[in-house]
Amino acid sequence: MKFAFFKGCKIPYYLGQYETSTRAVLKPFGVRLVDLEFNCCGYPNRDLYFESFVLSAARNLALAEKKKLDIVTPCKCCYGSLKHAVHYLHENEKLRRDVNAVLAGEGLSWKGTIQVHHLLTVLCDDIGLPAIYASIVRPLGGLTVAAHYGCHALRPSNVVHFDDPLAPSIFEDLIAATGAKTVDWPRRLDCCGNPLLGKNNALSLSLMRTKTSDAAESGADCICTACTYCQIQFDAVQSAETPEDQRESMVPAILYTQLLGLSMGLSERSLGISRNALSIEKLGPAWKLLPGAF
Amino acid sequence: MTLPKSHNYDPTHVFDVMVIGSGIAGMAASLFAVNRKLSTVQAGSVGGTLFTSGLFDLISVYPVGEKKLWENPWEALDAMRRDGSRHPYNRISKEDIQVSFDEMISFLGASGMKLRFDQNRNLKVITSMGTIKYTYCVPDSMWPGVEAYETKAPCLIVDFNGLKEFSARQVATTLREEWPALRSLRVAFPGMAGRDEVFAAHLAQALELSETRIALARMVKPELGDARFVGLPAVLGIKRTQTIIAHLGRLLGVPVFEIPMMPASVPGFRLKEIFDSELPQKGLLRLIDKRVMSVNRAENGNFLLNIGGNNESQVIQARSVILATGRFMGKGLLSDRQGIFEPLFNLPLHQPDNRTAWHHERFLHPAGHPINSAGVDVDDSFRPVDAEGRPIYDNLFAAGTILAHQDWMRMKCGSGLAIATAYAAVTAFIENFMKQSTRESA
Amino acid sequence: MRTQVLVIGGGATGTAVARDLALRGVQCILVEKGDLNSGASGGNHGLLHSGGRYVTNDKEAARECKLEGDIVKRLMPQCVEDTGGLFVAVRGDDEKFIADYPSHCAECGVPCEAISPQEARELEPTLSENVIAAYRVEDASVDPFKLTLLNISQAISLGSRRLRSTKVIGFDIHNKKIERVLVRNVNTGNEFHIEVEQVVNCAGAWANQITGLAGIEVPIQYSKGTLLVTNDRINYRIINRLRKPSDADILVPGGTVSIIGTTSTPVEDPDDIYPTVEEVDLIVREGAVMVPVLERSRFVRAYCGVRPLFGKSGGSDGRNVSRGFALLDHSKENVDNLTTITGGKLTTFRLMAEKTVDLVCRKMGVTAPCLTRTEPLPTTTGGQWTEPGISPKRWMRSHEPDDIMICECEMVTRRAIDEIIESLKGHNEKPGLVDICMRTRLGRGACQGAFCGMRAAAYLYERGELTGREGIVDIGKFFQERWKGIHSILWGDQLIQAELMESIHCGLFDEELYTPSR
Amino acid sequence: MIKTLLESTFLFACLYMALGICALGILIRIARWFAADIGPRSAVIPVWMRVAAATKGFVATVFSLRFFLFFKVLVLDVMLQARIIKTDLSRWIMHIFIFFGFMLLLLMHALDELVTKKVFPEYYSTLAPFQQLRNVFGLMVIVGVAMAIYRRVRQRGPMLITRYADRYAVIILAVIMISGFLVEASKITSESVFNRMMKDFSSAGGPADEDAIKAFWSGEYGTVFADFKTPVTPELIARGKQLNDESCGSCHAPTKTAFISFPVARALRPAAVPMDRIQADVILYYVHVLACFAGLAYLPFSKFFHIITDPLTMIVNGMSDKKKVNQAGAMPRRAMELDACTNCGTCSRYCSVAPVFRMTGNETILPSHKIRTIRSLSSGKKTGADELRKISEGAFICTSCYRCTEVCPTGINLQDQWFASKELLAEKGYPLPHVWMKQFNASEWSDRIRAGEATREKDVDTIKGRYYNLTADSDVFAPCIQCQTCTNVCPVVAAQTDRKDAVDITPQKIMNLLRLGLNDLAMGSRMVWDCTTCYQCQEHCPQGIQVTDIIYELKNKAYGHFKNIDRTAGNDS
Repeated sequence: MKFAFFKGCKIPYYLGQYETSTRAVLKPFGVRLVDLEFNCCGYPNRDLYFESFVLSAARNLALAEKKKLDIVTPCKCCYGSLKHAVHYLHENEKLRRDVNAVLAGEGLSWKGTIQVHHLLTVLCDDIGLPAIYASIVRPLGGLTVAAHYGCHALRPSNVVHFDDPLAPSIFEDLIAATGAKTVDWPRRLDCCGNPLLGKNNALSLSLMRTKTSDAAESGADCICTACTYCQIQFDAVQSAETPEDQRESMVPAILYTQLLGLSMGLSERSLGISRNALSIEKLGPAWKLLPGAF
Repeated sequence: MTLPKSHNYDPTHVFDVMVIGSGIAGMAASLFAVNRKLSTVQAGSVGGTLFTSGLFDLISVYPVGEKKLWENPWEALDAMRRDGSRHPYNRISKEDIQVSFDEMISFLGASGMKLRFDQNRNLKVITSMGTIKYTYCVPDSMWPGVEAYETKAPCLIVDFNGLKEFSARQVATTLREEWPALRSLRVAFPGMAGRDEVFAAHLAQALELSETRIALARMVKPELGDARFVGLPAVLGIKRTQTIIAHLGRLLGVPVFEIPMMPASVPGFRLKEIFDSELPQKGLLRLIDKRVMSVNRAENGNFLLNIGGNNESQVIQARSVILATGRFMGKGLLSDRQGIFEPLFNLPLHQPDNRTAWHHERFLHPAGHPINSAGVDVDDSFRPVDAEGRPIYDNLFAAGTILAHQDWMRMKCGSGLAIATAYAAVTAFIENFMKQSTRESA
Repeated sequence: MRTQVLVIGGGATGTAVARDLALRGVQCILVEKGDLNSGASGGNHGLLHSGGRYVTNDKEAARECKLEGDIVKRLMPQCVEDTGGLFVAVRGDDEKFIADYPSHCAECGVPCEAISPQEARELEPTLSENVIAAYRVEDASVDPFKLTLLNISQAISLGSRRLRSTKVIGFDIHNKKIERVLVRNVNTGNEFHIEVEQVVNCAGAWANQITGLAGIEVPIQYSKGTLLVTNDRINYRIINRLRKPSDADILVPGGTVSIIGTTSTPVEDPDDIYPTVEEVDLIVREGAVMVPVLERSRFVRAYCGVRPLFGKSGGSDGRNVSRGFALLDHSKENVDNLTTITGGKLTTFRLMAEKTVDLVCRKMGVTAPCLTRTEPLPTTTGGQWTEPGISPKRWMRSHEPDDIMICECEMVTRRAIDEIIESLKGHNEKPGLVDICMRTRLGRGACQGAFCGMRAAAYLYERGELTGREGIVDIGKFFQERWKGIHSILWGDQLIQAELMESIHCGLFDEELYTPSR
Repeated sequence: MIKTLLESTFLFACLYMALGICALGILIRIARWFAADIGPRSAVIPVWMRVAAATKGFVATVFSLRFFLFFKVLVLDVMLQARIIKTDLSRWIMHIFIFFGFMLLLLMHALDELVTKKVFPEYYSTLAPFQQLRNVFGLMVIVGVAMAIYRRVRQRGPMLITRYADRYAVIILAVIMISGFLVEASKITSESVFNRMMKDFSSAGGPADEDAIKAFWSGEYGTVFADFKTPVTPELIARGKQLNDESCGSCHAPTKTAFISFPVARALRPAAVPMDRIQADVILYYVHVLACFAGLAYLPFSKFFHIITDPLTMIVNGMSDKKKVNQAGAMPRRAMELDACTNCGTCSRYCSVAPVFRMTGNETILPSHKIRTIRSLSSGKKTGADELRKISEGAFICTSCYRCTEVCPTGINLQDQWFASKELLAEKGYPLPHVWMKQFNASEWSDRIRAGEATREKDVDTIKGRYYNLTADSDVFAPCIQCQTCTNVCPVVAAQTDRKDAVDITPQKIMNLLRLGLNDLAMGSRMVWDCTTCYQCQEHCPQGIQVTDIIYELKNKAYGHFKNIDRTAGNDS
């Protein structure tokens, strides 16, 4: 299996562990990730300029098309954005024509010949749950995880085609493979708040805190994410923005690739565990109880 | 280690049943099908269950024009049968109706929504309008309200600043004559004190957290007085209702109950959550209907559901379809100035001759509006039929409110109709196909 | 109870007569058997004619419209949206009529400017591609509810009174003079007398019933006109069909909606009229010829009014009878102090009032001049909430923390309802949902009351305006008032809306079981 | 008579003058690093603290393990320019040619007395291999410059910026190089130079020998004699070669080894005699040396300054952590970086949001252009509101991906520059659109539309919606049945915040505002600008209304309408 690896803007500098852990986890399954000179997925620009958003995404799609590679991205915003662009380019012929006219300046064009995948779909569908189950050497029994779905991969379902938008199960299925328990929590499908960070911090943090309180009340040891922005929100932002007297109530976040990597017996170093802002030790007793804990 | 199902499906698989629609009828049909080990796929939108009040009606008014209320729903069914009504209930035995209800009730009970009913008696529930509604069974969360009304015990109804659809004072004032011990209280919902408006689902979400419940109880408790029950608008959580009811009851020292209100209805959200999350675990494949492009029929009679969008298009094959798309709100029936039609299969419909005859000039006309009894005519196997009464397809069934000759809003039979006809459709399919194919293979 | 002048009828004319009298220092009581504008004044397009409509057939009316229209625009601008108008002809329309139009306008002094079909379509993108000719005129839209409310408000502020739900049931006539008028409160059934000097009959389509009480027959024909309201505004200017007046040939934008109409069907009885499905279909079909989008627009309401047409005619649809007004001094019929004003049209309502009051004052020996020709109409609170979009605009600008939106579609707020309730209570009237609906936009949007009816009822209970089971009865009345306007337009989205409404109020609340069968 | 540099007082004076100007220039520029306020005004720190921070940083680094990074940076980044090869091989070749060619010329030729002589005691400028090497280095520079010019001409576009100072610098460099070769060529052809050498070095006795050498030099070494009449025979040449080997060979390699100058000399042959007569070699020498001095003096004021700033920047940034910025030290560093930027445009080529520039045409989106705007913002020059709005748009479209910083051949911490400029712009009243949108409430925005301040639809193609126009199409929002599901599933409406942070209206009210034709009230509403775009509303709408897409479009339209409105009336921009 070979994919063009779409990292997005944030991973290289803010969440390097997502890249290293993704590579580490995919390698044993024989998945090759190819780096192309991608640009921004377009999402941040959609608020201001629809056309720019589509062009940004279309350029990435066209680059991958040129290499005849499907795209895989570990970020749900990037996924949603690329899928939206695909949707619009299919739907609106005038848009397609105009975008291709700009792309032609670089010798590129969008034809719609490749697919965009999210990392979780690749794991669940392309690699397959049986192979993942087979790769587990250290099941994480005793750990209770709240799966955070992230909005942009899930909705709108007629555009993103990810999973059932109202009752998705892919993430819980994948977490179950690691041996960890999942909880059904009321705010499972809600927004992490990151899209509003820097725009309305109070609101952004309120959304985040509602989710962490809910996860805690549901008995989760940690929140598991599979999105760059969600992880940044629950990890770096939660760590930086939680007042001193409330730090006890923080709920750490872990990337799915890190969780899977640990259960696959990969080294903490390759998974970048120590680069998470909220130390994994905060997982508390549950973590210590893991077989072969460190 | 057993492998959980993949969220992906095998495109070559031929499903036994394809349920189209995601209201109560669609959900019930899916439930009955998966419970019978039929491989089932369901296509439906969000709507449907979201608009349900949480009450499960069987029947309480018949005949509609006389506004005759029945204490015992089964007797109403008998009366209807005696009159030779064409109501779909008359195509199902009372036993089957009973069985279908039991199966639904046990499923919901196992999924965290206990339903309470009194075998041969309709329950009386107070609504946010201050009316008393007859219904067959209610969720656990509304049960103390039934008891409270019956005993007319001292009761405090609480509402919240900014929840504009619910006035405790309205309920209490309207019912004062028959229930003098009813009082009302308004409080600011914890954490939302500064809001102009609050919304039911948001209150429900907030109550999922124990801190909110503690804060709420702290405000209500001093005002309890002699109240032996506390009634609240139906906002007591979506996922953890039982915990919330129990917790609030403990904190207040008296039973707490919910009063059904208009959409967006939290009990509807609750029901949707259960169906959405539990049915797939029983093996149901669910598709959101935004992905369903069209339905065709293969040469061998199987139905082909085209799903997808953009560049990807997949076909799902099923041996039968249960059409449970509902009426106008569910888009099971569409209408224009010329008439009403069924968009998926273009089924012939029983309908008034012209639009003048659709509605009365009075909204609350006792006879109910003729358009509401229009719909799909079926045979005893719940297969849509043509003008001559012959089934249009031997493997197409219809269930729920799309059926003709019923006015669920006036007869108060929506849920019962949905559940019983879904049951009948699934069993008819098994009768006609599974046994037949078993015979064939034997 | 006694008064100098008793004005019968609370439509545009009646309230204008009351105001005109008040401004001349004459005190009056206005009695209305229903609510203000419950007759033709509330059942019309809300169109302030430039005169362009009448230049071909009724030149006098055209000139009147031009003059009066200008006065209304100048003195009552708060009730007018000066949209301008277009007359357009589509392929197949009478070529001669089109060609003669500008010269007819010129004859009547009605400004009119020919523009190309292309330009017309740029101004009004929803116009049909089949438009072959177009003229710009000075039509405007007017809010008849606001007009009436503000007129009566000023009369009241100058010492007059109004009595709603008060029906005139008899005259005591002595010496060719009505001395006392017997009235009945239709809600309570109470009957009482009002001593009068003069009686002005502004009962419009019901004028005949009033004069009948004095044994006088007025030749009036009734013509029912049906109109449809769209869910959102689809045109900027008033669009008239450039042809001989016929069905569904005027599309008037009013605030946030557009109104297409009208029909003209002779009826025997001005009471108990409903828009029919046939009329609705006719309007949609005909309107779509001019503005094709109407074919698939969502309509939120159909309503009708009865035009009182004075005189007898041989025509079938009453369109040939003059739309001019009739001022009848019944002295000839041996009742000296009874004056009837009927016929006419909304645009000339002020003029009708002026002429009437001139006559009445002459009879009374009052010499004060008419001031409505020169004095601007003042704005008052309570008379402002009928303007579409006013409530959201104010609410968005600033609002008290608890000023919640009761009606979401038209965004009517608690404050608006409070003001209406206060003003109704100021007249010792019990506020109900129907009254609030008429004075605000409550329930006039897409949901037609399904949601806001419940919210408003809850709020009235909160305020203590309703007790016991009154709410259930009141909401039933309110729905019926709304239903009158929607039952003939229920298809597509609006049928879905109606189903939702019934599923809530009958399916869940069982309200039909609480309403006594009629 | 030609005098070498050390012998000419004039040139010496010139040298000192150039050195003086250069030193002064460098000092001024360095002083400016500490004086310039680059970044948010709120973070302005007294100059002495900046100096202290820089010194402290320097000392701390020197006495820490990080110091070893110094060598890594020096060798890899400064010498081998590893940062350039990462992104662009041809640019690296060009740069290496210029850099090494020039440096080696500087060391081995210009400073031969100081450097080459010390290293190679047998050095003599006309000896092999020094003669070849000089030509090799010269060629490298010329090829490099040619590549640079070619690239500049080929890669047109706003990403590359050339200032006048840069042009002059290139011209000076070209003059130095060309005059250098011409000096050498004119010397080769010069009879007088030959004669001087003969006088100084030849042991040859008679005119016959002189003729022989002349014949040999004329034939093989390219010297042009004005009146050399002796018939040239092979014997004569052989004799000349012998004599040459004896007396000249020890300090003069064959001129052919100057493989550039020699062909040039050949080409100059027809003009050689007159040139010699006017002592062209001396003139050219002066041109050459003076050009060098000019270059030296001009160095701090041109692109050449990067010879100094780039290594410094690479070393400073290479040795410190780019994410942890010390604010006191940041300002001088940022100022230095501005000097270090060579406008090579690499950052813009890799800019993640470059496609936005392609669509909108706002060049301030591109990093290379942003550096320029930062320069002009920090210069204290008054910037107009229109310009600031444009700059602000460019600044906030940046996704802070650090890619420009990663690829910058000079190792400038560009991302930090952007962070600082975003803060500065926010201070000036030009923050992120989501923030300035809230400077007014929805009603105030709508007033401004009504007052005609907003951009009119017909003026901006994008406002009208070139591809979609959901907010103006009643088919899209009219199906709303007021069920409030959208509002009930909206996490933003649900969020527990203070009243001032709470949203003003709900998604359902947006649909109603659209239906009421009050789009201008919807556009500036907080609900629209605080939407997390989670699509819950759209997914749940029973009527299939594209609620979130409508909100997106409202944002687009609001931005299009409002972006040119002056929001800072009264503020000092």
